[in-house]
Amino acid sequence: MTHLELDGVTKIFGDPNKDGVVAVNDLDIDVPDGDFLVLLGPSGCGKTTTLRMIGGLEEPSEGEVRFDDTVVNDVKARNRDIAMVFQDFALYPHMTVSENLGFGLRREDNGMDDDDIEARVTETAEMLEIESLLNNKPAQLSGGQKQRVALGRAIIREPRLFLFDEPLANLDAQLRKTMRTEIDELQSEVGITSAYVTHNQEEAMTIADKIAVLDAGELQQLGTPDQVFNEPANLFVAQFVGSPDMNLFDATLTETADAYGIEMDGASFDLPKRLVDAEITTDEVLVGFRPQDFYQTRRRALDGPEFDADVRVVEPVGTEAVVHGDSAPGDVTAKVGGFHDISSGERLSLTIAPEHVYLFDAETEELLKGRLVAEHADGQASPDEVEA
Amino acid sequence: MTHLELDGVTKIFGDPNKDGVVAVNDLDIDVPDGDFLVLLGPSGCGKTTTLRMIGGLEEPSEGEVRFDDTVVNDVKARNRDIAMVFQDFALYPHMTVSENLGFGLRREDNGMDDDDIEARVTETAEMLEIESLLNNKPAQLSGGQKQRVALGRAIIREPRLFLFDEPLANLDAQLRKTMRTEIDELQSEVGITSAYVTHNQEEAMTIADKIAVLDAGELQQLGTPDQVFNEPANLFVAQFVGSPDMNLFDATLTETADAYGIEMDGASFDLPKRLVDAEITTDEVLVGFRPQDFYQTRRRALDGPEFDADVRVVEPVGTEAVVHGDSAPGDVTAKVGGFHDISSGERLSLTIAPEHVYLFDAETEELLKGRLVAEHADGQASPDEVEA
Amino acid sequence: MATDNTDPTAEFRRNQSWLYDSKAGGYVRKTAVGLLILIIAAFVLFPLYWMIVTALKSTAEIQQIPPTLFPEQFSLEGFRLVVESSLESSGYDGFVESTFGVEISSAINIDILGMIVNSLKVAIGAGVLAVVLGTGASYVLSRREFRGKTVLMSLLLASLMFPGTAIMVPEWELISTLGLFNTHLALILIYGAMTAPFVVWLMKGFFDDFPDSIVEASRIDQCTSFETFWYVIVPMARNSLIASFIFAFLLAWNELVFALTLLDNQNSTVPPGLLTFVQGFNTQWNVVAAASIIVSVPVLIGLAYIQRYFVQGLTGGAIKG
Amino acid sequence: MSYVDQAQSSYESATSRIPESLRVYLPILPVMALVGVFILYPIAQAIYSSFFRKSLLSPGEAEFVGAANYAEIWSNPDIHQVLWNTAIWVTVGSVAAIILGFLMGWLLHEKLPYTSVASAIVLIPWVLPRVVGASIWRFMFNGSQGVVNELLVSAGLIDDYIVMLGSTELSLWPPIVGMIWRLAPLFALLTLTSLQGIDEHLFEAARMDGATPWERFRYITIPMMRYNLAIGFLLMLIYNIRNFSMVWVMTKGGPGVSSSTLPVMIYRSAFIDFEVGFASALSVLLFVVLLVFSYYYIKFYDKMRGGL
Amino acid sequence: TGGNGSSGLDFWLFGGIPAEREYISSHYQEYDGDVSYQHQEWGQKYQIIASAAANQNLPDVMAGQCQQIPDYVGAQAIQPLDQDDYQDQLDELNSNFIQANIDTLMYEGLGDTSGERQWALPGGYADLGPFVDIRTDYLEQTSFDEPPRTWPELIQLGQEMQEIDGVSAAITAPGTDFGLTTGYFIGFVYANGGRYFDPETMEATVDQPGFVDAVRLYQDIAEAGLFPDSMAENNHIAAGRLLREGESGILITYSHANAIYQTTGAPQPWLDGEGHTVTRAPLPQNPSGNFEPQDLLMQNAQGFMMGNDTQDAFDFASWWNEPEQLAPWTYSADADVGIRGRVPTLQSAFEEPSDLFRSQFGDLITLYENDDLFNRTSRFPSFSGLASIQSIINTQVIQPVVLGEATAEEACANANSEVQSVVDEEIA
Ligand SMILES: Nc1ncnc2c1ncn2[C@@H]1O[C@H](COP(=O)(O)OP(=O)(O)OP(=O)(O)O)[C@@H](O)[C@H]1O
Ligand SMILES: Nc1ncnc2c1ncn2[C@@H]1O[C@H](COP(=O)(O)OP(=O)(O)OP(=O)(O)O)[C@@H](O)[C@H]1O
Ligand SMILES: O=P(O)(O)OC[C@H](O)CO
Ligand SMILES: [Mg+2]
Ligand SMILES: [Mg+2]
Repeated sequence: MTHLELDGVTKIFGDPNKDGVVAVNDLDIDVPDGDFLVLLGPSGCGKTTTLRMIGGLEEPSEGEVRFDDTVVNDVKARNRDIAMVFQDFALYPHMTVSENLGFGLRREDNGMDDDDIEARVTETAEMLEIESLLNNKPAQLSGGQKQRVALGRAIIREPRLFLFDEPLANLDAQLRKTMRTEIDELQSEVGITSAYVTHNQEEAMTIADKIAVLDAGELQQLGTPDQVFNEPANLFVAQFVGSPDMNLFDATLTETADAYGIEMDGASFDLPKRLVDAEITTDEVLVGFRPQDFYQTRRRALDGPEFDADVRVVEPVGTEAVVHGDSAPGDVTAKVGGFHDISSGERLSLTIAPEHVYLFDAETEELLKGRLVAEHADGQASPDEVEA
Repeated sequence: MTHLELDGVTKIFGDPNKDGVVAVNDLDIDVPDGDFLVLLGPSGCGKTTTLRMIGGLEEPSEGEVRFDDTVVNDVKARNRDIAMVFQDFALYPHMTVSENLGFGLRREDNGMDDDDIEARVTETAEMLEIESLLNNKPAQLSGGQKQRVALGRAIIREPRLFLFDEPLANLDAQLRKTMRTEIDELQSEVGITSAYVTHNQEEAMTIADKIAVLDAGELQQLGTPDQVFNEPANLFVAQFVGSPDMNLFDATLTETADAYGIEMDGASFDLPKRLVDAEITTDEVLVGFRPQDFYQTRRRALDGPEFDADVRVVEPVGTEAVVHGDSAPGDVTAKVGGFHDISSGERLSLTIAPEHVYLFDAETEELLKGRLVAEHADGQASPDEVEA
Repeated sequence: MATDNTDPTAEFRRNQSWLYDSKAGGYVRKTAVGLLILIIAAFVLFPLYWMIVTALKSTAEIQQIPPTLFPEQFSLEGFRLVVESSLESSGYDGFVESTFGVEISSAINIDILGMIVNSLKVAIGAGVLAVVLGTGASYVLSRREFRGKTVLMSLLLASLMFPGTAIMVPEWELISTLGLFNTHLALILIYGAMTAPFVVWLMKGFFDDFPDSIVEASRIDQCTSFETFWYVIVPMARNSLIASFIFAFLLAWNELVFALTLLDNQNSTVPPGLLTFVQGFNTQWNVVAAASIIVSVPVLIGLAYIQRYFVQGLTGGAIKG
Repeated sequence: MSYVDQAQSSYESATSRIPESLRVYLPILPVMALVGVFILYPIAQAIYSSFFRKSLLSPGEAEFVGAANYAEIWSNPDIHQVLWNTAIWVTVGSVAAIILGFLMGWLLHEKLPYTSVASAIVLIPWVLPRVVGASIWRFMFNGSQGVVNELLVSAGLIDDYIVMLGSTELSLWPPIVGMIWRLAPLFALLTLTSLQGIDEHLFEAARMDGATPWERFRYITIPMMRYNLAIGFLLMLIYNIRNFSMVWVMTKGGPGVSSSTLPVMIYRSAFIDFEVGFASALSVLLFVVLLVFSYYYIKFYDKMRGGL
Repeated sequence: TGGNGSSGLDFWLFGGIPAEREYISSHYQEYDGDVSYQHQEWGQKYQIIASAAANQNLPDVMAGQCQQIPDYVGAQAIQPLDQDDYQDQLDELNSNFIQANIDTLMYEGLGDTSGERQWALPGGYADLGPFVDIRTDYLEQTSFDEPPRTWPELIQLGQEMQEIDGVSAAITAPGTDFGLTTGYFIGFVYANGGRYFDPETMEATVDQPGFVDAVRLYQDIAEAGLFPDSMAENNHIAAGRLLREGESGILITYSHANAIYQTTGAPQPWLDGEGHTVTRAPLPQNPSGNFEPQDLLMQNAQGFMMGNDTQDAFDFASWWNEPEQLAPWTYSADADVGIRGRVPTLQSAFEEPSDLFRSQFGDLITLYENDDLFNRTSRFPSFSGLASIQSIINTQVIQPVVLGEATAEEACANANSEVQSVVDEEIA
């Protein structure tokens, strides 16, 4: 129900003129009504600070925070009608779980009487699977239990805006999924605009309408999960999003009529111009391959680069495995799905579809070409043949 | 350098006779010298409590903690020579990052002078990528930065035992991986026995020599990552380990000469007896399929169950997707690796190799048959053809 | 590995300190702590012992040279006098005489029960006043910056240090102008004013350490400053509030000079009341001691009771979120 | 909808007409009013009186004398001794009470069972009316019949009774001892409060880091208590500076002025010499010193706090 | 409650020994009228009265030490009694009392008044000083068979007693900074023809021989080692206890010595005068002062003063001054309520002395009978600023001298200027 905008928001801790820390720098973010924004970025990049400024806990050094076009810089936190999950929980140590949960509700003039509130608390506690702990004090809870209380304290309300600061970091996969689903449903049901910090990419990809990738306080990209994955604005985003890490190799680029010729150490290939939108002016580029995008050449010719890799390490992950190897262009990492029979010492011939290749300007690190998803349908080999 | 044993260790909070909480119940764990034990289990299952008893911060209500066959129940925490990362960091708020890191070192009689310590602190800080924060106080750090300091405070030392309580929960994937690698290398280089709590399964699988799965204070299984994944001791472990969740269906079992006949709603198949080790006495069973193990029937016949699923939801996760669908046996979840072209509303025909089928006693929930890994080589279809 | 066969845990002596980890060190430590406790206990308790012994001696024995460390002859005369004078002054002497046939006549008509009640009234009133006003102010002084803060705090602090005797005369005039002479309200206000700055400082120390994140959580939970203060901070501040109250209470409980000159005998509090025992020709130390013991007991019981909450601490001590 | 309209509490609506910048003063107002009327106003009166020659027993006949009372302070033959005594009293008394009180608080927190009862007992010196406490000490220190002397003699520590209260050299010390006895419990309570406020996890972390109890004390306890210690230190100073009854009851400031402190001198001037003007001048001087001291102490405190 | 408000009379009593307080607190009810009684602390009387005056809360009648009358008048706390309305009753009332006692209540030119006025009714008892109290058991062991009568004899007796087993200091006196320390001492000064100041010239006379030589008496006693080391911390009670416990043989005091012993729990025979002799202190052989030597000083310690000038107040005060109410201070057997150590102010007590009176103050009665008692008796020094001067003498003369830190000359010379400035400020 709220259209959230950050306009040129900057936060400097300490004295701006003298070793002040610029935690957030000139941030512009626009979150339409009911959208779910995920803030993503390395530790210390300013995610928490951004949330705190939205919440009114920190005053921006510069810029404006707007709710529905109203500048709220001067509105007190408690009048912003926001619910927030704090990264460090900030539970009230003197209150039981049930009191912690009910506390915010009681502050609202929502016409709820004690019974209503108690019912709501019980309901929330059940959802969070902490109903047996309602009478415990926070000091008697495990880490994950505390976090769930912190989460509950926010979602028990129906605020104008939800702010979640890594609300699931301390939960196991099962719970994490359940909780994520709950949050997702809750948010989309009631349509409450939300900003969500997580360092878990799967979570980000699943839950986000929009992802904002931050680095060192600056916005790198704001886009849908697909955009961020397939068309990262720059090298940083490309590297940060997606796991295992993207393979990156130096290459030189030469232009021909139809295509760009790309030459890496020990491999080269042509990139048809129709796959590239950008005007390419440089000849020093970085080529990126997602580990998931590799195919084995013995199975398919894709017109992409081909090179051999000597398997160094195989990391099994459940039914999948991540393979690290040495190749002519450099170290290479490939993810092999399904059941694999690769062991270290083996030599793999790898290839990749030109559509899946990322290209970055080596100097500016801006994206030149992203990963094309739609392409594979038009005449390319069906990519559901993923190989190990 | 330490062989760690927990023998019948129990911890009860509060009055044992009157609503005391049994946080850990009769736990037996044996961690050989230099091994890396990961404690896995749902939130509140007693992981932290177990670590704290090993560390000497909590006295077991019953049972013995042994280091190298010596009972250490009465040895003070500070004499156990243990380094621990606390789940809630427990940084010294009045000390700078550098003082926090150096504090433990100064307490040892390790012959290090101030310069040595400073050098070590700087080195550790670099490893943790917090070298620019050395003069900050904890209050000025972001969540992830705090956690790294907490981690650094432990790994800066060379103790007899490392205890890590979710040391990476607040870090982004990149850092998490880097840190995990650092911990792994450090631990294997120096061979320090470690106990590590995480809720991240990938982490657990990658880093563990042994995994102990706990539930409600009780040990469910102690085994290698493979064992835990492929031969979960019971339904709980099977469900808890692996993501997305295992598909589970009720089935009735009938015995024939060579095989067990298994009948689910809308599907049935034979399970050759040679694949089953256990003596099966029940006819009510639960059948489990890992979402990663599904194949599409149009591509391969595997002698396993076959059924159709109507795709309800497709959750893209980077280059992969998790597909939820309705099928005759019930709701089904499948993970499709690589590049997929499935959209909701579509109908999929799914199958799975009998080797990969899990079988549980419906009543006791004990494992009857696990997922066989070696089998696929002997004549089965090569499973590197994983399909979506 | 273990060199000492008798102690299997000897190998854990790597990082050892003689004082904390050796048996000898343990004895030394225990002895030192024991001695410390003994010395401190002697220092704190001996005067109290002396008071009790004095209360149990006869007037003549109190005067003996050298003093007897233990009463040669127990005498409850002191207590008897106090009780009698109490009965007499509260008008029960006739009743006791007719009921028990005990004749009561006492030189000193001090209504000790009345004094205790008056003192409690004044001390609790002043304590509550100081704690309520002082806590609110200290919260703002701790968490907000504003013009004149340092000056305000300096004034509060300096007023705290100003000797009471130095302002006694203007204080009399003030109380008289306000028409509060011989009212307990006057003392409550004066003591409240004397102790509120004290509470401000004490509570400020607490608030200065108070975790911001809890306050922030409450702001997000839509608390007004007051609600944050009342529902979140005050309960967490319990220990410090109790301590502040005890301080303020005891200062008021103990104050002599204003009580002596602003109240007449009927309204008298404990200190001036006891002073009537401690004068020129009338200092019967056994009576004074007995009276002191009698008046202290209710306060001590009260203190022990409050301290129970105090000592219970806050869910295991941590104020941190 | 305006956010500011929402959830206005009665407190806020009642105060909303007051500009934001002034609203911060509201919670301070009651205290300032109380202190202003009952302490600062009389202090102002005292400042006014300090410019008059005025007898306590004939308050009507005040005579303006300008700074004469202040001039008299400097020519007063006793002032040096009194200032010196005050300095000793305040430093020695405070430091000793702090050390002792700290130990007491620490023992209560860590070593003694039944803390609530034990700490109530420890507070007795504070519960006893001051006159009584001081009288007990006077009694015990008496040079010809005091039990302190008797104990020392029977312990073989001294041969003859030592006259302390009646000796020019020693008379300052017994009241200091009495004062330490009375003040230490206060500091003990403060110590206990702040010890209980420290997050237990920090000690656990330190135990893991191999810190001995002493090191935990030195590196965790003390730094974590520093605000409370700073305030406790201040309170000890305050109580010692203000104290009058301990000296008065035990020695009346004598023999000579050997145990007189400033409050004693002020009392003497006002209630024995009846020189209200002079007493006021002394008080004002003390007040100014205290005000300056307070100002810098607060600065120091804030600086320390800025360090976190 | 104080003077305003209640319809009845407010009556405050300052100080008194337990027996007196007991008597007064029960006897005032015999008065036919509505009286509310409060006992007030003796040591804090300045504060109490000053604050009552400041608060317009004075009682109608207060009974207490009359030495402070000039101060009370200054504070406008009391009213003269010899006003027209009461004048005729006054003469009759006064006639029951010893004249010397009445004289202690008469002051000239106090406050706004002119001429000599009477400021209190005498009440039951007076204090005389200086006195010595001597243990008879010790006296018997010396060459003396009666109390010393001159200063040299005093020292001589002291020296002889000092030899007795158990005596740690033969002569004891209070030495704290408390009114009684100088109170006891000033009698020696007056006996030697000394004064604090010369009322004619308003010059301080502390450095004159009359004063200095009296101080030298204390100096001589101290130098002879006859005073206890702890003298400077002993008040009158502690000093009395040394005698009572046999540590000393001679106590320099007032006539109220037996009242002291009541406080120390001495047995009844001792209180009745057995085992010790309370008698007028020795006199100098040749008074060296310029003023008229006075053998004894007198003060009224229980004068009835009027805080409010009303007929009711006067009536109540005069009721108390009826011989009937004052009987316990005469030691008459039938009125004995246990009061000891008080010199009666009623003439009748001296005219027909009771046995008990005799046993307490045998000497005095002899003197009285010889018509010698009140001949050379004057009022204790009494003027505003007295407390201040007493404090100067205590702390700057007596204490240094008995501690051996100054000679009599030095101490007196030092103190003189300060006394002078008090005289200048308070009296002139
Ligand atoms: N001090 C305590 N008093 C009472 N119960 C406690 C206390 N500490 C922990 N518990 C309970 O013991 C159980 C185990 O707690 P523990 O902290 O070991 O869980 P955990 O496995 O570490 O969980 P998480 O992953 O959420 O951190 C929990 O149910 C918790 O509520
Ligand atoms: N009070 C402060 N004073 C100084 N620097 C601060 C303060 N708070 C945060 N910072 C710095 O600002 C930067 C951004 O911090 P922030 O907490 O927003 O990071 P984050 O993105 O939430 O990181 P994390 O994922 O680790 O929680 C960090 O480098 C941090 O060190
Ligand atoms: O003299 P004290 O120590 O009893 O206390 C003095 C009071 O604080 C003065 O108001
Ligand atoms: Mg953060
Ligand atoms: Mg935990």
